[in-house]
Amino acid sequence: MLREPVVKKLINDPADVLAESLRGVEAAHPELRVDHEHRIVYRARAKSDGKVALISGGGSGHEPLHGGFVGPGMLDAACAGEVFTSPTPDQMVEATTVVDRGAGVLHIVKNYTGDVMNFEMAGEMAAADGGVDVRTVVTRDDVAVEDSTYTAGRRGVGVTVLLEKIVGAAAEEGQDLDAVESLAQRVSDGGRSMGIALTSCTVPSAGRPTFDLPEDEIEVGVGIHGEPGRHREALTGASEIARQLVDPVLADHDFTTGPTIALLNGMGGTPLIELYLMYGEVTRLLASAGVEVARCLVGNYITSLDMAGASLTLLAADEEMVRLWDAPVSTPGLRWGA
Amino acid sequence: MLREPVVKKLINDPADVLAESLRGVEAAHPELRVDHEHRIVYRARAKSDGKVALISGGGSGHEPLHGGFVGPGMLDAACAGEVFTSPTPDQMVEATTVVDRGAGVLHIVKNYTGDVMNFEMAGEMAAADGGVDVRTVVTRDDVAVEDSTYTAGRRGVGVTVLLEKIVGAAAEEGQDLDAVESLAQRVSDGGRSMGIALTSCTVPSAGRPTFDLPEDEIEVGVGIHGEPGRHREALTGASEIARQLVDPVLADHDFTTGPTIALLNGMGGTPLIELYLMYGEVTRLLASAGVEVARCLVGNYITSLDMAGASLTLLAADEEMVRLWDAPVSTPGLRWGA
Amino acid sequence: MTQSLTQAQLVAWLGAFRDAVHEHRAHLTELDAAIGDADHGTNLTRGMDAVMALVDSDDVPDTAASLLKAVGMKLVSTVGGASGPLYGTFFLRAAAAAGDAETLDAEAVLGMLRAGVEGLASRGKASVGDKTMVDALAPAVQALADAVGRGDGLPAGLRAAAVAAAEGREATTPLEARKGRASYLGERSTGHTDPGAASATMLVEALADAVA
Amino acid sequence: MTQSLTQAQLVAWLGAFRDAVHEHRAHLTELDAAIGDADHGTNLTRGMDAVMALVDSDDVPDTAASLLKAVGMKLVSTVGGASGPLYGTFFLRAAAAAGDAETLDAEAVLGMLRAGVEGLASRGKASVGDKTMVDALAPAVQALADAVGRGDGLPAGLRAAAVAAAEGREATTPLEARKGRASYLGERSTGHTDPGAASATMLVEALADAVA
Ligand SMILES: Nc1ncnc2c1ncn2[C@@H]1O[C@H](COP(=O)(O)OP(=O)(O)O)[C@@H](O)[C@H]1O
Ligand SMILES: Nc1ncnc2c1ncn2[C@@H]1O[C@H](COP(=O)(O)OP(=O)(O)O)[C@@H](O)[C@H]1O
Ligand SMILES: [Mg+2]
Ligand SMILES: [Mg+2]
Ligand SMILES: [Mg+2]
Ligand SMILES: [Mg+2]
Repeated sequence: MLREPVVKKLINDPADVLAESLRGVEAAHPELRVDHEHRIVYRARAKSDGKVALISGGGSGHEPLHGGFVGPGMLDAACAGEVFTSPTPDQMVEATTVVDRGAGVLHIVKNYTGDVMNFEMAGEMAAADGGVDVRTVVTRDDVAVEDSTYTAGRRGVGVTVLLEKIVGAAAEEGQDLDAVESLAQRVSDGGRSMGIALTSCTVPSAGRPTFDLPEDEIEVGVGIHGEPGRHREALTGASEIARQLVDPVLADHDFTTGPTIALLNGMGGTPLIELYLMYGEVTRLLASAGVEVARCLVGNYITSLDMAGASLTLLAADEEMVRLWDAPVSTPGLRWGA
Repeated sequence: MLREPVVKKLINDPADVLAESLRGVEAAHPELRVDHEHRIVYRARAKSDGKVALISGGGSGHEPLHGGFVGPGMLDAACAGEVFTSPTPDQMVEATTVVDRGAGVLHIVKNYTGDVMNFEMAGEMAAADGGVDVRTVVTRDDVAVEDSTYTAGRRGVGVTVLLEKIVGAAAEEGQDLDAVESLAQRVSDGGRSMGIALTSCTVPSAGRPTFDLPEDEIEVGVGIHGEPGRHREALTGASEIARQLVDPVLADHDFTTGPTIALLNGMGGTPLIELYLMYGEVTRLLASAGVEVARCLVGNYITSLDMAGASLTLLAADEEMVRLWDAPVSTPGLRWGA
Repeated sequence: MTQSLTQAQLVAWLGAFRDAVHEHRAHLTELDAAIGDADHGTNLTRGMDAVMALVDSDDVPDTAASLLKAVGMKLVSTVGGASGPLYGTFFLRAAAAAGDAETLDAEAVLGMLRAGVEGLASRGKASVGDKTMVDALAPAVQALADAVGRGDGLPAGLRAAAVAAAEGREATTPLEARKGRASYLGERSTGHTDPGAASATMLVEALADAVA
Repeated sequence: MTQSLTQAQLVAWLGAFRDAVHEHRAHLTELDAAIGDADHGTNLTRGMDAVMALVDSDDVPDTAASLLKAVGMKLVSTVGGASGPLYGTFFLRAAAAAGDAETLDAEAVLGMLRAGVEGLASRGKASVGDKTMVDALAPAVQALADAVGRGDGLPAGLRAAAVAAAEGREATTPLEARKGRASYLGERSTGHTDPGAASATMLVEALADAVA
């Protein structure tokens, strides 16, 4: 059975990618429960009553984000949209109703027009139905995008992972909705990211790379949807590329006043050996800039399908955030202490 | 600073990839200790006296294997060779001496001529020095390769990950060298794997893809070194490709007599959304063949740099292996219960 | 001219829009690949297929308002991304404006479209010149309003609206985007036509065709 | 003809092999890409660079045996992969065969090379026809033995050995590999020259050049 048109991916019909991938998630993770109709990933064992619940969601193609971060110490549910397409309000309303344990629900939204509008409509619908107290935090950490009140503002990228972990721990230990919301906002405010791409990615339904990039050029300032970056530059060595990640992040925020949590993230098509090499370069630059990395992650956590590239996220943390970072977490994508 | 020749990777000089990547490993993982001279990754806190130690090693480019599997419940040390090149005997001798806690050392070797000969020489050298009781297990699970006494035999691939986990748990709980060795052999004997590739990988020092593959063809029966497979076939849908993985594995061994541990492994360049989709297809086929998957892993565990593709490993386990599988493990690449 | 929009024409509008989206699916996705994330054609195809499954079913709503509302809900729940809430809001607001009007004369159609476009623009916080679908839709409403003011009647008014939409779409090409994904590209967004403006033009053209 | 191999010629041999490996590095890697893992040129370059750093240093061992042993150890500890232990064993066994002979006449050189090749073959459990470096090395030793038997002298004998090695290398092309990585390819390994046979031929040619 040949496929038409040919897309070189481990898929069947491009229209079925999400639905079929969720079948695999269900098969691989008995600790999760998948609602296939609404495309929601839940914990198999819901949180106990009286605890704040966390929901995130967004387009697919960023795995393990978000479904891979559902579990004790992190999310209660994740709504999966089509590849690179925000999920819809009805999914969020359904998830909100299901996970609420009477203590309210925090929606974690990456700042993309689609995500924001869909979560907004969900919030309106949930409020109209009454009952659940829903708060929203919108991450906007991508320093590649100039911020302005006239534009869509910065994209939400890597800090979302750190936020889901830290705030998830706070909710798990029983902090109330106000505390959870304000912590989430503080984490969001303290995060900055920058990404580069060596290649485009290929959206299954589009069938070919979103952009073409000459062999000797990289895209600087990319997000996580295969969109081109702010500009192209000549391909250089990793030490120079590390500078292109570190400099704009440090220029945008002061990371020398307390502990920093770092994420050196792969875009999906970059092997770990390169990510570690990059992390070595990054830490050298951070050390000479007086940034003390208290905790870090190196790996593929918020990806852009098969794109080759990397992003750096720094979070200006405090002792409380570091403590919550260290708290047990047990999800397919992040697991420790449990 | 432009690079010459241009290789589109996050690296500096291709000759320095391994050394620089180990710097990043050291920076990212305070729970590990890196001997840069010998290119060995150790646990920062050595095992207690009287326990059997486990060493593995091989060419780099397969991360997280092996360095990412060093830690409580799994390996004591990993010797890193250059990309796709076995490490050298002096590395193994050094690691063996360092990790021995008086109870002997198990060498875990993937069946490749280079790995086998280098570990063999290391064994000879260690024996000549006297002192450490060294045993060796050689994994040879790749059913793509015809087995014969006249040839190099089957390659060792995915089962190595499962073996390091299961046997690591046995060593951790204090089983002696004989028990550890015979368990390792049983795990090795019970594992079967099959891999396919959608693309080649690019070895940094070679600078271009090891092989060319038309847009509508896949390599069937690949190993983990970017070598071409046994043959090429037309690109089909994931359900058909799943069959190409499952059928030869089931044809080679009976997996219906006890619990099975499954690994659906990505080759490094395949995004998680595709791996989960493939796993969904694989479990469907396994279920209809009467195979009961007791435990599974889906993700990039034994990779081939940036190759796009996947491999399936099944291990005919027993209750003891499943128990040891569930035991705590705390490494960068696998972590649970701890 | 006192023509009014029939329920059959509404249905024909939706069908014509679905057909246009199908026909130009690859083109819409290509426009989106250049300055977005390569899914606009896919998103609208999914949404309009779902809409037509509803419209072609036995229990298709039989008033303009209920039909438009059902369409809006369906788009909101199947499209996702930016265009889902935007087109969804357009139809939901249009439905509200249609109310329980028995016949949709030119004035009513104008009121309906204006409400839809205003709702969409406020949902997206977008103004003309931001390089979005609003750049095609707002001039279309204005052209229809002018035509209605002149008493031109619905077919001519909608034809004028379609022409204005196409002009608005073309006008997005040189702009630097201020809203949506394309805004992340900064200057690099110039020189590309906005995919949403392209699909919005098809929406207006489909309506003009349906009442022609 | 009673010529014998001097220490300077040994050093020249190693230098010539290093140069050949450098010159043909890309070619060796290309051969390895076709039926292996694309690193043979890189592996030998790394190894021979390390060897020459040792040879060019102040404390270069001053007997044949100690020099060859140091070379073997260096290759074992820097090359890795299959070729590291194989070439390493070749030099270690050659060193042992050289023993404390004061002069290396043709007989001694033959004994040295034969011991080296036998050691290599037994390390790799390889026989002629398996499509490995043994396919070049074994005929080379045989040719040298024949020449020595005829009393041809070292330069002519090594030239004959080099020719035989090159023939052996060419003969690997049609073979299906039974050892090493290429064996995983089964039938697909046919039609490609074995990279190790190619580098082994360079090794013999370098020796012939050094005593010419
Ligand atoms: N804030 C906004 N206001 C109005 N229209 C917008 C806004 N953001 C995006 N759009 C429109 O949506 C189109 C993109 O839709 P689509 O590709 O389906 O969604 P996404 O951008 O989420 O992938 C853009 O071309 C633009 O016309
Ligand atoms: N068992 C063996 N016996 C003899 N020579 C071998 C054997 N296995 C491999 N070789 C030789 O080694 C060469 C490959 O060397 P190299 O590429 O450096 O190592 P690797 O295969 O580990 O990448 C082959 O071309 C072949 O000539
Ligand atoms: Mg989208
Ligand atoms: Mg190799
Ligand atoms: Mg889009
Ligand atoms: Mg090789």
